[in-house]
Amino acid sequence: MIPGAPTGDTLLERAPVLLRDWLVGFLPGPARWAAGSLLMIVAILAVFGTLFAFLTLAERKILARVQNRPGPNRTGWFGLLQPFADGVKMLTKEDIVPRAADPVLHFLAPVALIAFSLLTFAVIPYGRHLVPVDLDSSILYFFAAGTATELAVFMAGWASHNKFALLAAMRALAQLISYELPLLLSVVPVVLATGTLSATGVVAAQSGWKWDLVPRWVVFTPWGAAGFVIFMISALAESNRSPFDLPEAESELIAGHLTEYSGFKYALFFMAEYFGMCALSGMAVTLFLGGWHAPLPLLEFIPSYVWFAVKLLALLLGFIWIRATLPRLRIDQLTRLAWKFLVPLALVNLATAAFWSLSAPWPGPLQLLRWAVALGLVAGPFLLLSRGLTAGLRPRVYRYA
Amino acid sequence: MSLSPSPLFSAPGPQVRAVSDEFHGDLLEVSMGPHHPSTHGVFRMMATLDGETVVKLKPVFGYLHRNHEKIGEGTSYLGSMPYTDRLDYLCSMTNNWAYALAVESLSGQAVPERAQYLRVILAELTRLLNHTCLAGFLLQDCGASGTPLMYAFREREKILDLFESLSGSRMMCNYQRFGGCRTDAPPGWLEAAAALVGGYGAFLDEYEALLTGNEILMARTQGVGRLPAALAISAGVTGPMLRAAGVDYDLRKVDGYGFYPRFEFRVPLGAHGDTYDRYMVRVLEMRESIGILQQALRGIPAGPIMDPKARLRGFRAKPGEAYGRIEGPKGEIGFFLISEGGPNPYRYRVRPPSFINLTILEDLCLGHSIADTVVILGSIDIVLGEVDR
Amino acid sequence: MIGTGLLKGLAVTARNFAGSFHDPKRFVTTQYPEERTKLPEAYRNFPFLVSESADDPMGTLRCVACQICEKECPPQCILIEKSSDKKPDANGRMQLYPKIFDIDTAVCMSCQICVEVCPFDAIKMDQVFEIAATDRFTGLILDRQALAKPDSYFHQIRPTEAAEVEGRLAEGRRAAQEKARAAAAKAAPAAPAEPPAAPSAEAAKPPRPPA
Amino acid sequence: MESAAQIRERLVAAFPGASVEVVVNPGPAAQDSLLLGPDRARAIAEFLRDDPVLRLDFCSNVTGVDWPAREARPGCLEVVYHLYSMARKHGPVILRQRTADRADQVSVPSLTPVWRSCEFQEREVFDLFGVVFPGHPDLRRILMWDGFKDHPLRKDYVEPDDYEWEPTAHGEVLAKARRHQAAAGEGPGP
Repeated sequence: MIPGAPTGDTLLERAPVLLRDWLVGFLPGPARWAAGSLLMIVAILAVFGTLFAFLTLAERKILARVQNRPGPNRTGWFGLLQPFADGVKMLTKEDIVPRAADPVLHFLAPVALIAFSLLTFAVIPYGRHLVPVDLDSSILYFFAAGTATELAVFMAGWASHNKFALLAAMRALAQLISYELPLLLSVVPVVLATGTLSATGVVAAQSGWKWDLVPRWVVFTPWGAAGFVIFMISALAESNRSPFDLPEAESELIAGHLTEYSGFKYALFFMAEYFGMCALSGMAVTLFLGGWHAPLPLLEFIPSYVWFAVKLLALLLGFIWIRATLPRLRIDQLTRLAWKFLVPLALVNLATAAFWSLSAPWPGPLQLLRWAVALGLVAGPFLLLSRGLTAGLRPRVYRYA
Repeated sequence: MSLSPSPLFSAPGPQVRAVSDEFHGDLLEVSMGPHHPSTHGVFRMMATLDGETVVKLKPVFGYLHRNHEKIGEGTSYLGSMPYTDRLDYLCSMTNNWAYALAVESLSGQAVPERAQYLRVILAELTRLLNHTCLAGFLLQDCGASGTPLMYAFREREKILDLFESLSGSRMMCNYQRFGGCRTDAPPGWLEAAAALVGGYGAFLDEYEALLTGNEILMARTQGVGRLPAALAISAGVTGPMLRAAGVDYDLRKVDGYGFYPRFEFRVPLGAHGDTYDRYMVRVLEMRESIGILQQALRGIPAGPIMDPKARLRGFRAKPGEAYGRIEGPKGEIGFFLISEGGPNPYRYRVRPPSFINLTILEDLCLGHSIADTVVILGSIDIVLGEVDR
Repeated sequence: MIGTGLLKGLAVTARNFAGSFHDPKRFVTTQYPEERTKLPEAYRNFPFLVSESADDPMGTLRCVACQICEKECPPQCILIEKSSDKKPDANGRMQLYPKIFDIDTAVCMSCQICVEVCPFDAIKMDQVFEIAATDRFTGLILDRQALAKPDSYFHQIRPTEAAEVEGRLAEGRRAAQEKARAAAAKAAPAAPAEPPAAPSAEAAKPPRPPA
Repeated sequence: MESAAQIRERLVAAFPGASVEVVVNPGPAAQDSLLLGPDRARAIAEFLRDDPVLRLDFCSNVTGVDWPAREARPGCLEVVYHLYSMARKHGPVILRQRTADRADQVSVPSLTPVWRSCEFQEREVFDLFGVVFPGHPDLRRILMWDGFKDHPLRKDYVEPDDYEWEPTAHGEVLAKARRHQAAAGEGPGP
């Protein structure tokens, strides 16, 4: 134990930082900062690059197991070399650019998409000492960079000069914009409760445990749970994942805005989608699931970045599980779900969060009243709005001739 | 970038529909097919879209046309039997039975009891197979990434194994003959069939738990593609689509062909005639088929499976004509045969249910979005081998 | 409440995911080249010609080139050319044999009508499905040599059907011998023997002229 | 359900002067049919559909038959309709319409306005037999491509000479191959 370091600051915990300081030490003074940040960029790309590779394999294996079949197991041991095989395939596939397409935009779309989704990795606190860039308003920066991907998707759809791609581009815009609102609105209560816009601040606010058992994570408060659910539904829509994968709906629009892409550009689109998914899950972990904090005090000895990874993988498996089960929504149902269900719920959630933080100092017995009112404020609008949303939709009883 | 209308679009479409044909600047003509992931084969829909909603929709067939009926006229009666497997290649047993029924009514042959029981068992197994696959394809069109389809195919493989151990081939069974069936059930076949049918109820419960209550599926299918009963009757729609529109017309009850009057089963009817009703009517029909199968497997007698007087080679029907029809999984499949006494039929006509059920595709799709046209087409359940013949 | 249908669906997929690791009912794939599913006895692929003995397949073909299967085959993919001379068959009678017997497996749809109509049980359906050819035209035409397989092979792939065919042929052979013995007995004291008895198996109808 | 003859009496009574004859079906199926003249065909069809006793509201099958000229009878193209009743659950009543001849007068009044199920099937008869249906809302080829000229299901249809070498050619296929080689003048196939 290094004397004076806060508890839980074991050698393993500081290992990445020590490694970086040792490597950077060889260089003269001014170059140290540049080399340090370059090293960080390489680390992020390496970690999330391989995570993307094995996430595609995990997706295909889990989807296969759900469908009672083994999934890829021919390339390497248990199919572990499958991502690299896909990578080689994607690199060697011919990259066709249709003659009628706008070559500049057609090329720029995947590049822009990858660039914007990579930008968002800069501010997520992966561990106690692993914060690439510790901005004061990192949450604001994260969502600003995240929304730029919509531009790239529309660029891809419009530049391919293909009817299906055009339809998909329109759909993508409608979907991504209408889900940006609930995404942000579900984050505002967290900022309100923790009082800071910086990701590390939010994680710090979620440290500690109540009665040494229940961690003080946002998700264990009524408005936090509702906010987490809204955030996850919106994250599903933002990253074009299953119930909302309208832009590239295979059964209707062949491959949507990806119709005219092939070869490595096609792979780039998928890489960007997975990066987006990882980034949004990372931010969900940071905001709602207590970032890199351990769930129990006695588990404190495990390094913080391991806890961040466990929570991130849990969310990603949830994404895959939902993709394996649910059919797709139609574009008008999707936007109605956003505007008439998620946005009002998020606004009400804002009110409950305000009430929650104001009623924090209430004495003992009033705490029960506080919980009751908060739960009522969350459940009430949910039941009312869901009745309106599913008016007339229920399994029917059939007569027999 | 002018959207010049291709000659096919400017073909004289019917003025009877609400939309006039002259070309609006902002309409988008999209050709869905013949190479499209969700058209169940080489089938093309020339859709004219106003934004996302369909304004006009012209189905185009013929990509798989090989003039099955001309081949039928050039081949002997027995020679056409393997070709009937290729009509609706998902339900080869019911195609065989319809053709055998037509030839038997043309030549007046009798069929022994055991063969009739075998035919009912195989037809109901085919109905299970077809309806399970349909639910799988319908969900695949709605976007579920293959999970319901894989469960459907897992069950379908078990039924195809039964067909293979009986007739020799999984899908191209060529099993029925005029006056009975070709081979008897091998030892252990009836027990395997009973075991499969016993377990099918549990599979259906799990399948319905995954699908029927699913809010997204209900949102995507309820109220979509509503087919009024009067239009269904006039347009000659038959099978589950017709019963989903609330019309009580099931050939197994109406014609009472084969030994169906001996079995006690009910015919489910829908009330709204939309895509969800078409899905649910098929699921309920599967449950009825399980009932029929259990009764048939219990009651099957021993005995010959082929009419002893039936001649295999050199079969010549007496001059005359006959129209035999059965309740196939997709609707009424019928064979109209005219014989002039020769070894080949003079006229060999197939009444394809999915071809005629497509008559109302445009009426169902008008006003819906392009995502709905895919779901509506999926609920009509077409197989292009039968549509194009 | 809005989410219950979706949750039930997620529960089903989770049960299948967990089941696929321990419940054979929920893990149905056979790894083809390593594991193989047992083919049912009735399984049929392309036809083959049955020869009585394995060591001289060409000499002991059961086929007597009566061309019934050539006429009845729906896609007309069998070509038979009769031989000019005759050779003794299993019952000792002099029969023709096919000089050329080609089946174009590119056209054949393995519908086994040729097996049904053959009065001599000379052609049966094989169970080989791993077939590859390097040339689409001559590579897919199976001639006599490629088609001929011994009766023992037929017994091996289809025991019950082979036993039943064996019974019929043996009974036919016995009938032929009795007829021959009776004819020989009658021929010895009286006028020359009447024409040889009909060929074995049930009385084969005279081949019908092509319609 | 009444037999074809009884229906014929009622039709002749309801439509004096209309030509309705019974075509007897010699086969054991014993499904006799009614041959309608072109003048009152659609009126008779509507009568059959709306008659309270018959209520033949379901036209199950529409198909064409080509009868080339033989010594006894002149050649004609025939369209056969199989009618059933979903309301009364009986049928079939079979209607037949014949064209004047097989060359130029090949029109038969369309029954699509009466039963919508005839729409695609009449288009198929037009496509494969060449029978013209005045009154049909959208008479185009349905199975063959629009540029196709001939009618394949006619008995005197000559197949295009799309010759492909067949290793096991015999009988009629061999004859066709010889005709092709004779026409093309090259030697036997590879």
